[in-house]
Amino acid sequence: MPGDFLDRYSLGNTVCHRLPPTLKIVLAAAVIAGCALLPVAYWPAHGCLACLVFVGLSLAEIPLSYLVHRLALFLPLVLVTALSVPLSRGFAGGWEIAATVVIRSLVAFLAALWLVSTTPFDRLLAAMSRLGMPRLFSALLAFTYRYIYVLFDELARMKTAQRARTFGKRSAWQRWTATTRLVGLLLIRALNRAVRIHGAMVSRGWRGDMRTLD
Amino acid sequence: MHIADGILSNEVCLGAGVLAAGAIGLSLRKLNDTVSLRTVPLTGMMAAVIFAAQMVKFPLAFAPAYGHLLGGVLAAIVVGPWAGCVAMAIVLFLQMALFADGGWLAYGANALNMGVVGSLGGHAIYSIISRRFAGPRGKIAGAVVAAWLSVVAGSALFSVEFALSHRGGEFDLPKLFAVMTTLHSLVGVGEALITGGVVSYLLAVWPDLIDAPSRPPGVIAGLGRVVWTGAVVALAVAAFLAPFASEGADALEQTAERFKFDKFERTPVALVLPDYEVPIPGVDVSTGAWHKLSVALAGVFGTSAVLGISLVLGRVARTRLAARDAEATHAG
Amino acid sequence: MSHAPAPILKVAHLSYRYPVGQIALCDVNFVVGVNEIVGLVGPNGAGKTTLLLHLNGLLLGTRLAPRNGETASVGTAGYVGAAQNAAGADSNNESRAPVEVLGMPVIPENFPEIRRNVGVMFQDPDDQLFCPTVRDDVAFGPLNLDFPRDEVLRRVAESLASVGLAGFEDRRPHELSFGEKRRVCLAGVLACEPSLLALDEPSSNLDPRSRRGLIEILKKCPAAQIIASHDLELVVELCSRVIVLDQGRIQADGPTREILGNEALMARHGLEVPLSIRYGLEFGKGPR
Amino acid sequence: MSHAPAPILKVAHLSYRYPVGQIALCDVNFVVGVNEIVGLVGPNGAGKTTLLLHLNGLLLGTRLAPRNGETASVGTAGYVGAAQNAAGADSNNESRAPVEVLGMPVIPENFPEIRRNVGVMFQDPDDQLFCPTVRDDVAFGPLNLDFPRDEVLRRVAESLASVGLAGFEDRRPHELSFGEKRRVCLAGVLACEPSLLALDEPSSNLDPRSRRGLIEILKKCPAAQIIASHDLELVVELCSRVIVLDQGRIQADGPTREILGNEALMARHGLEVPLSIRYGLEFGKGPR
Ligand SMILES: Nc1ncnc2c1ncn2[C@@H]1O[C@H](COP(=O)(O)OP(=O)(O)OP(=O)(O)O)[C@@H](O)[C@H]1O
Ligand SMILES: Nc1ncnc2c1ncn2[C@@H]1O[C@H](COP(=O)(O)OP(=O)(O)OP(=O)(O)O)[C@@H](O)[C@H]1O
Ligand SMILES: [Mg+2]
Ligand SMILES: [Mg+2]
Repeated sequence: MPGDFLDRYSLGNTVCHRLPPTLKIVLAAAVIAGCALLPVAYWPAHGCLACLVFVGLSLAEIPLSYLVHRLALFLPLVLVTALSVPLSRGFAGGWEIAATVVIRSLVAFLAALWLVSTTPFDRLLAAMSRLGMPRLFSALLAFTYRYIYVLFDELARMKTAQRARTFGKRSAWQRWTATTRLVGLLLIRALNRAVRIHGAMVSRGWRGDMRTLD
Repeated sequence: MHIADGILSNEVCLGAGVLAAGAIGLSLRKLNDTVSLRTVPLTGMMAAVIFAAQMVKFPLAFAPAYGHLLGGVLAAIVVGPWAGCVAMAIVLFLQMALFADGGWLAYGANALNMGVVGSLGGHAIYSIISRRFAGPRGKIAGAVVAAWLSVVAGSALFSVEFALSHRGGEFDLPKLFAVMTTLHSLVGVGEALITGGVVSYLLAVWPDLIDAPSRPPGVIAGLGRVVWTGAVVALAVAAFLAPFASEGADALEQTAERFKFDKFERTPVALVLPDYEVPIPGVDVSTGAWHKLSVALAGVFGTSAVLGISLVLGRVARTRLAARDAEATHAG
Repeated sequence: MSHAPAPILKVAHLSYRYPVGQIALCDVNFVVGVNEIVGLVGPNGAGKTTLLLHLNGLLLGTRLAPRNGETASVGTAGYVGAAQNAAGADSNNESRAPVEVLGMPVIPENFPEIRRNVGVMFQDPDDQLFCPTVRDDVAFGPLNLDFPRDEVLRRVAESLASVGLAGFEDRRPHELSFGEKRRVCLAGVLACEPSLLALDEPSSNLDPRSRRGLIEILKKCPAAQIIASHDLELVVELCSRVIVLDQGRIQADGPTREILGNEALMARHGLEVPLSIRYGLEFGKGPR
Repeated sequence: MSHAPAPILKVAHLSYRYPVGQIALCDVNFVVGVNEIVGLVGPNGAGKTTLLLHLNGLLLGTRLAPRNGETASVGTAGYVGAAQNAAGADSNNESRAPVEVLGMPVIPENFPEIRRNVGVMFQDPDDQLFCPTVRDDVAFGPLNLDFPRDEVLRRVAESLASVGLAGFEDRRPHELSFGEKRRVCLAGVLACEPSLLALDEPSSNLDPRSRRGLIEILKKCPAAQIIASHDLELVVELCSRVIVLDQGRIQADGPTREILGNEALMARHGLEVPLSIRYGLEFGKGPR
């Protein structure tokens, strides 16, 4: 599967893409933490951080349509949560708190998005393990990331095969058992594959510790 | 269910982060200690399965909506609680890093609510029930109950976190608890059915997959009964007493006062959280019988969540032994 | 099939692009008649699997009107009605489905009827065997067609017998050997009694005997067949006609021995002249 | 390999039974010498994959002492030392490992040394490409062998070049075509510079051109090789010697053309005389 559906824009070649991953992680973390630590309704600082993030995103040449798509999934959740504050205070107060919650969430979200959209996932992991993420954890992350593509492929093929032999409308119960089988089958096949992968790893001298080139 | 940044306060994020890091770190250690190297690819693959399976939409038979698997309990049943916990932590990390699903600061809270509770707590409940009723029926029942409780316990935990984050006098903890857990007791039905369905499929097609780590029965039988009885009693007490306690003087409020910890002041709040606003249409859970019911439920879930987590600690040694039994046979 | 002259399958100007990916099919045109067995060959990534998925609407491609010059070199079969002239055909074409089975366009309304008539067998049998027992799996299709219980059981027994697996009803799929799994898949497809069989790499990973058994089963099968395969010897044995697909386009379409024996054509599309034809030709010319 | 006369691989009385399953290998005996390329053929479920997994200790079989009569018909190669007489051999045999690589018994203590010397390539490339980039994947073996960074990078570049994929270092495995994945797997195995290469179905699902490329790479590879395959034409092209495995037992072991040309033997074990040999033989005898 030509898989760019996960970190779609991470392979670009802009200023942001060329920055060292470690620096980008530190930058993004600083923005997220800074935003969280700012007191409520300290607008100039909030504004600065928001501007910073937008500049970063535009330097990285991430299409606006993509951002809008992402935000459309993210914003409703945050907006409703934020609105519950003024609502609970009877429309009198709490607007500042609400706005702060929205801005905090937004800036953190966009900063995180900037980070993953400018750094291929494997580089991100390498940098994170340099910054102290446990080796085993980052190795597992890389492993999982790799096999997500394989499993999506497998899942798609199994779904197709199932659809090919179902005709017309099915009851909810039938669809439900069919879906259960799909997940069960995926699980079985994935676990069998894990055993084979283990064999392949051990065959190439693996003794349990994760080594990388850097 | 993923919490974005900015929803919880920094202290709560930190606290949850420390707790989650502890649980995940412990699980990673357990993973590293296991006799077989095979657990590493198994864990990674389990995470990939959960990630992929979450994309599969389940038609919910009784509602015109779709549900999807969360997977903590399923992962723990198939690969064991430690590997399941790590797998869930990985899934949540990937969702955060790739989809920006859940904030970076709130990762600890997310991992705690969905990963740790689901896999460690869920597995404890599953193994109690499945050991109680032998055969596939016990396993399916265990999976169903554990999956349901894991969702509800996760939501209970979230409401605690949320309340702790907003201690500025905005919250009515019991009511928040009631709303959250009632809604999630519905969401949990989906999770329970899906987990139960997948487990029963696995048992039909490949029984050895779940049966494999058979434990020596004698050692655990006695302990299991004690724990089981204790759990039932605790749940019953919680279910019956909680509504009365909350109707009179609020139990939590009293506790808070007694400990000079009066930050949970009662003010009427209609907290509406996006994920959780749909269910019981037309029912106001803040009054009458519904209120009692929901508070009773809240009591049950709170109790079982705590029970589940504490049980895990008791199971450490046994699981280690069982894992060793099962894996010592493989070379590698 | 009382309307004998109508072809079983008609693919006209079919194009398809995966949501994330390049164009996988581009202006594909061909017709399959009753009783024909057509081979579909081409390198990895040519679009063979993608094409098969269109035959019963698992994928829905678009109908591209041919542009001047571009498609002239692609051998389009002569089925485009004479009434469709240049300009008129354009607008007319685009509104019609690019694939037609038994005269029905492949559109969602016709799916039940079309999927009953087109059986697809996929490459990996493990993708296809999702039921707990062999019986359940073979019965899956007929049950979905709402046949009565007796009829379903009859079909299960019959199609299992026709692939040589009578008595395997209660086995569980993961206990079967690879060749047996393949044959159960085929039984599951045959149980729906399709008029067109689409097979994706039917011989991959099979040992020579199972492969031979499969060839015999397919030879006996009355349905029209489209067989996508890298196993050119199998194509030579089964198919009277071959379509060469590369980069999503039909590069050649004609009698098997002519096409597969064309060394230059084969080399251009990542293929090799099969030994049977190479030697067969040399025999025809005398030794060496 | 200064001790030239010692064989690279020695399998003696190897038997294996899966925990849940029948006996997969039963009293298997053979030797592979330096530079030999041996084909391993047999029907589905014969035990080929199981046998390959024993070569570097992924499975640990037991050593069964031969019983009278039973193994007489199985062609055991003549390597069982003359010193091992009937009774003495029994107890002696059972204590020794059934597989020896470069004179080392395959037991857990020797695993690191043995896995450095035996490279295994599995059937599905997705099982083997578990790292995020091609470079990481090819470097995985050398890194685990504790080579310094420079040496690792040199080996990565060299083995990628030898499979014709120089410049693919930064590609991600899921972006590769099937044939490229196969070749990256091979590069990962070659980077450890093994003395013995065990390949499981190297040509399955490859298009003819990629298959040809793989054959050329394997022909150039200096290591001894064991190739399990259903693709008998590939076996004919690459291997000088063939072992026929069926029901977990060695049924024949000898020169390729002799074994694969034996029609009765082939038919008995679910195989077919490959066309190249069939026609080759007929050429030898004159036309037809
Ligand atoms: N799910 C998918 N998403 C995106 N692109 C895809 C998908 N499946 C296939 N492709 C692409 O479409 C093209 C045709 O693929 P297809 O699987 O039809 O080839 P094929 O001829 O069946 O190859 P093979 O012989 O290897 O099976 C390829 O370039 C492939 O990368
Ligand atoms: N994990 C397993 N558990 C139990 N039995 C197994 C397992 N793997 C293989 N077997 C059985 O062992 C026997 C030998 O299988 P093996 O995979 O070695 O055959 P093979 O010669 O490689 O076949 P193929 O040509 O299909 O790859 C078969 O009967 C098979 O069913
Ligand atoms: Mg294909
Ligand atoms: Mg095999």
